[in-house]
Amino acid sequence: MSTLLEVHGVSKRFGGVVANREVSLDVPEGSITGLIGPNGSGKTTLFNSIAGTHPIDSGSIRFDGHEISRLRVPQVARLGIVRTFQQTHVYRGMDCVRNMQISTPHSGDTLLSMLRESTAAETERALQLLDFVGLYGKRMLPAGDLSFGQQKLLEFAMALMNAPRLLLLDEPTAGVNPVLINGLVDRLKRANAELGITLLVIEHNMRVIMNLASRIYCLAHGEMLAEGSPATIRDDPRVVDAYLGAT
Amino acid sequence: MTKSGRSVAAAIAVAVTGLALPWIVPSITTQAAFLWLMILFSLTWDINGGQMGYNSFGNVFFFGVGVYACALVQRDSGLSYYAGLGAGIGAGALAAALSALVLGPAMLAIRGHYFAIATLGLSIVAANVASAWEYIGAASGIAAPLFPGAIGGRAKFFYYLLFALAVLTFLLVRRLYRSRLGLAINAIRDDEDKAEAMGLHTTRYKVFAWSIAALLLGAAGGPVGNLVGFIDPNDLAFAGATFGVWMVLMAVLGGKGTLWGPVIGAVVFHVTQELFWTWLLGWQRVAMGLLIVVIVVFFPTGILGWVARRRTTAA
Amino acid sequence: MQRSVKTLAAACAVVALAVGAGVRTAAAEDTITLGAAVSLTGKYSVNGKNTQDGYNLAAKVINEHGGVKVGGKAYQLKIVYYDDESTSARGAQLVERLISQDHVDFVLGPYGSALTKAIVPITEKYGVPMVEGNGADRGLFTKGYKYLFATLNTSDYYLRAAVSILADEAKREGRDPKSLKIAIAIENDNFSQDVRDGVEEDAKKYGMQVVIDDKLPADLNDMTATLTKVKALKPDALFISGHEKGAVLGIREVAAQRVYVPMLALTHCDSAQITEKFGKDANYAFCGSQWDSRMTYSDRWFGNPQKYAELFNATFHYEPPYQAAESTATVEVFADAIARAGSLDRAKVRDAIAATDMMTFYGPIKFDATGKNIAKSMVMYQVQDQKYVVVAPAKWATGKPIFPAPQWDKR
Amino acid sequence: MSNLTVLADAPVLLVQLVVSGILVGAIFALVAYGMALVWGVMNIINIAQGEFVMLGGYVVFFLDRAGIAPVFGIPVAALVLYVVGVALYHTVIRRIVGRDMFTSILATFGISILLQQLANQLFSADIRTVRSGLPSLFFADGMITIPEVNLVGFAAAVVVGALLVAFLRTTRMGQAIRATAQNARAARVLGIDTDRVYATTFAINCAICGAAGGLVAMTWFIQPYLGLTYTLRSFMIVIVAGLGNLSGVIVAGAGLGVVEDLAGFVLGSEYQTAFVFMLLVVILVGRNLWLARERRSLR
Repeated sequence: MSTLLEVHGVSKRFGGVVANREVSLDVPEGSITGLIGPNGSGKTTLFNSIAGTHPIDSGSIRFDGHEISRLRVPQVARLGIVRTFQQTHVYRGMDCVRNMQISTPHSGDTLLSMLRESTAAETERALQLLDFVGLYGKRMLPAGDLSFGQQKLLEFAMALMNAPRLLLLDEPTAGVNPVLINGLVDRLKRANAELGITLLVIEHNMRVIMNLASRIYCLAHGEMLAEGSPATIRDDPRVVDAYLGAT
Repeated sequence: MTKSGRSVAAAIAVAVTGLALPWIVPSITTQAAFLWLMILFSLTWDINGGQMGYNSFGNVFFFGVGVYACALVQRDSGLSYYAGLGAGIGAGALAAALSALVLGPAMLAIRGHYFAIATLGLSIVAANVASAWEYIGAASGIAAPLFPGAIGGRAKFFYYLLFALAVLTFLLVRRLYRSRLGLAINAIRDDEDKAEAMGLHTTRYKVFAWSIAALLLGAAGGPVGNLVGFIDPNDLAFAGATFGVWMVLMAVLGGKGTLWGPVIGAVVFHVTQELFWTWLLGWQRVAMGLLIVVIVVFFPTGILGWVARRRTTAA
Repeated sequence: MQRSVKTLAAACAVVALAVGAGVRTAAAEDTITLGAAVSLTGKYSVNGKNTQDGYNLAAKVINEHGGVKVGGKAYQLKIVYYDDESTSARGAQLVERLISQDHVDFVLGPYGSALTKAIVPITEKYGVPMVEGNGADRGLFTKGYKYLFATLNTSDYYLRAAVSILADEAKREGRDPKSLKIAIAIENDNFSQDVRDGVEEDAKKYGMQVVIDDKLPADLNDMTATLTKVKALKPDALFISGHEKGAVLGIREVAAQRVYVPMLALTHCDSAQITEKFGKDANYAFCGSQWDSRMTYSDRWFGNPQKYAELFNATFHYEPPYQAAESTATVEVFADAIARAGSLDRAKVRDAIAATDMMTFYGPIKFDATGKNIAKSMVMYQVQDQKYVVVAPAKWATGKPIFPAPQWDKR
Repeated sequence: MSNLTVLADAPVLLVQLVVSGILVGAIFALVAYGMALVWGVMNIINIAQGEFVMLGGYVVFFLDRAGIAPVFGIPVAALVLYVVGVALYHTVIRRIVGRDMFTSILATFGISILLQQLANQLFSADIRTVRSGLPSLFFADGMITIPEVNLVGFAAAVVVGALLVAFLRTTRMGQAIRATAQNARAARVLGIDTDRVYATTFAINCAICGAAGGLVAMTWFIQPYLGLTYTLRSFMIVIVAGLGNLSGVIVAGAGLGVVEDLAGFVLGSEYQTAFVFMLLVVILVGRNLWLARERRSLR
């Protein structure tokens, strides 16, 4: 497997606070990679750096061989990196179907192509994906009226609609009804296997990430602490310390 | 009736009313022409205000550009009246759309109320520059050329022009809101960060939508300048305190972010205003202020929102 | 869609209702209806009120004297008002409404040149005679309008007299007028800029040098920038005009900053009540005015200017500024012309107005081919010892101009 | 450009322009304090700010006509406006606290129209002034004049600013206001009566504007339609200074005054307003570009 995302020696500070120091990680194409770490260890900062929310101080971020650390959010997204948010971001005033319809890939869009209405195929795909995440019954509701967990699912569906190559998921199971978590994990795996989407997942739920990821990175205090297979990470005393020390 | 049948009926009703009005009640032709202008104002404002979430207090700027561009073409081109007017309206629409294209990328990068204030600043600058710049008549304004037709013909002519523009605007925005661009600007309104994260060309769409509003406002400038006959920089072209604020109020009153809301808002607002003027000599503005407060405080979702809420509670 | 059809129908009904309600009932049998859109709110509302009071007093007194006799029948005058809110777009719309909905017989002018400019294309189009007393911009009288008549002197005349006084006084002192420097700070609007043009034309004629030429913006509340220039360049005269605000700010800031100019010339002093407001600080200011109640004109309805002023004061509880007087005269012109025409026919009345040659308390009125009053002349006051002293024209002068004004520390 | 030559020939004029700019700007700053306070605490942009100034001016004017000197008139104006503020809060403002900011802009715009038109109907549009009776100070051979009334305005701005800071720091109400500004929900949980806090905040703002109105009547003039001038300028000051930065407000106010005077002098008065608002737009766009450098935006 070739490496799709290559983060090398990335540092980011906010004022005097170092959020990421010399962080490196590789995400192989077609894999599910986990990113864990205690609260405040710099996971979301790293996501933001990759997605283009803020510039990095040093280091490099390469996607499919191209440097992307100087690109802005929409440009990064159009290359095929889509991220979801810890706090949900959906188009609250629009119904679920419309949320999906506008989430098609935008790399090839021109003003002219935007002037046409959504095609039947697009709408069909939207409904399929809504069905896939279990929101078909709520498709005509404004996204703002959904529960937090449902909004997470919708956001996931929107991300799939965008057909990204790499999907950055920021705590996909947080706030989701525990009964539904297994189903969600299953869907993440299916998205990876059937749609060929590479996943980089921040997750707090150890059970979930151990089950999901093939390779896991652990951040602590902004530095990369450990990496390895789920089993190695689980048994790494430094990881256990970091979590215990933090709580 | 089928859905399309109903829209055909609605279209016929509007067309008949609009076409017949100056013949049924010729005495109010000018006021009715202004009604169409008001509808155009609130519909175009709602493109960026209601649908895109960019509340502009400066859209009157584009109207003013249109007014002046048309007047200058009529004054300096040496064309005959109708040719000059046609060229002028075209020039006005183009100049307004161009200024939106040029200003858009910088202005539309400013979010929230800062955008509202920046656009307000823009219209104030325009009004001041227009009243100081000798070439465009400075504070003395420009007089539009005299209409060559018969008595009362002028009002009718511009009535139909504005009626056509208002209908065109309505059809255009309706088409726009159905397109994927409509979805995109709605997405930008609801969550611009998300839209960016999903790869939308947000700047491009914002600027384009604003330019459409500008184009239509600019096109309306010429007919209005000619209908009124005398172009004053502060009172007509860049009339921020009246037109500039009214467009916002009408859209909010009817229900912003909807297709019909701005239309209904404009009709109710304009008619109310005409009544105030007739019956509350001198106090009409006091009533207007009171009305604004009541609308905004008690009917924040506008007439359409209010009706919808009453329905859901009744059902 | 069903709903939108209904909404639309409802909207149409509302419009129709509004239209019905909006049209006020037309005039009764034996009245002559005059229509006026004046500024009751907005930036011109002080003068708009003066205008309305002037019209009302005229109608009242003329009606008390038996109204206007047309073909042996006495008609009462009635005036329909709208508020144009000091905006020209509104003014144009309202005059059209006066003519086509309220069916007024004739139109009285609004306050101010900008509004008059906005209205006149419409009265022309409908062929309705408009006599106005408050649109003084010369631009109004170069367009070949047939139905427009103005009782007042055009605005360029407001301060012309001050320029000639400056030249005369300089000559008396043995100075060549060509050596004089003048500063102009005049508001950026139609009327005021015409005042400016008058000053500039006459200054050029005398060969004076214009060293400052500022246009004051409408929302100005501080003249420091201009006055600092005045301090630096020490002109022999400073001309300030900008309606009431200009007069108030001019006196106040020139005094507060102790800016010395041998001659300070203003407009709108009396309606701005500068002597009441600023007392001694207003002294030595020259003020251009259309009219003064101490003139010795005679009038068929009011007797003379003094009696007019007394009656006005008794009715409205303030001294009539010239804006009120010229408005009253406007109605008098109509009364006179309609009686002479012996008809309410607009074209006949128009011709009768054009042939007007009458004396009023406001001054003689006789129109030239363009519609301006050429019989009357402006008045130039100087504030001396906190009183308005007429210093020009010589025929009505009650005192001699004091020039140069004493330095501030000698006052 | 001849204006620049004049300035180069007599640099002392520059001093005059700067000094009077600072003094004039102080009165704008006074109005801006209130705006910053209401904005920061209640998240409301009050467009009726200038109308409160106007009302304060009328109070001082009518008291002066009744024989009460402005020295006493100004505190009374502040008091009257305080009451107006409380009344307005309970009728309108409390219903728009917590709504989106655009609502507050529109609602207060309605209030501003209402107040200015009421003033026009009740007090007429006559230009009113109050005589301060204060002389002017002269420097540099009369080339620099400073009317003492401007100094009074400046002193008032500084004193009110200091009092405001002291009030917010030391009194219980002040602390409650600051807590509410930080986090209204948390403040409510802690037992702070946020409704009262809002009412007080809004009323204090009105009182400050009222006092400023008195100074305006003494320095320039008042009339029903002067509001927008003060609203827009105080808005600009708050934007430049940044929210919650009271000492920044007076600096920004003085800066604005100086820029206006210089623009008026160099470009001519007709471009003075245009220049100032052009500056506003440029500042907004510029600040945004500055932030965009860091892939952020102004909000």
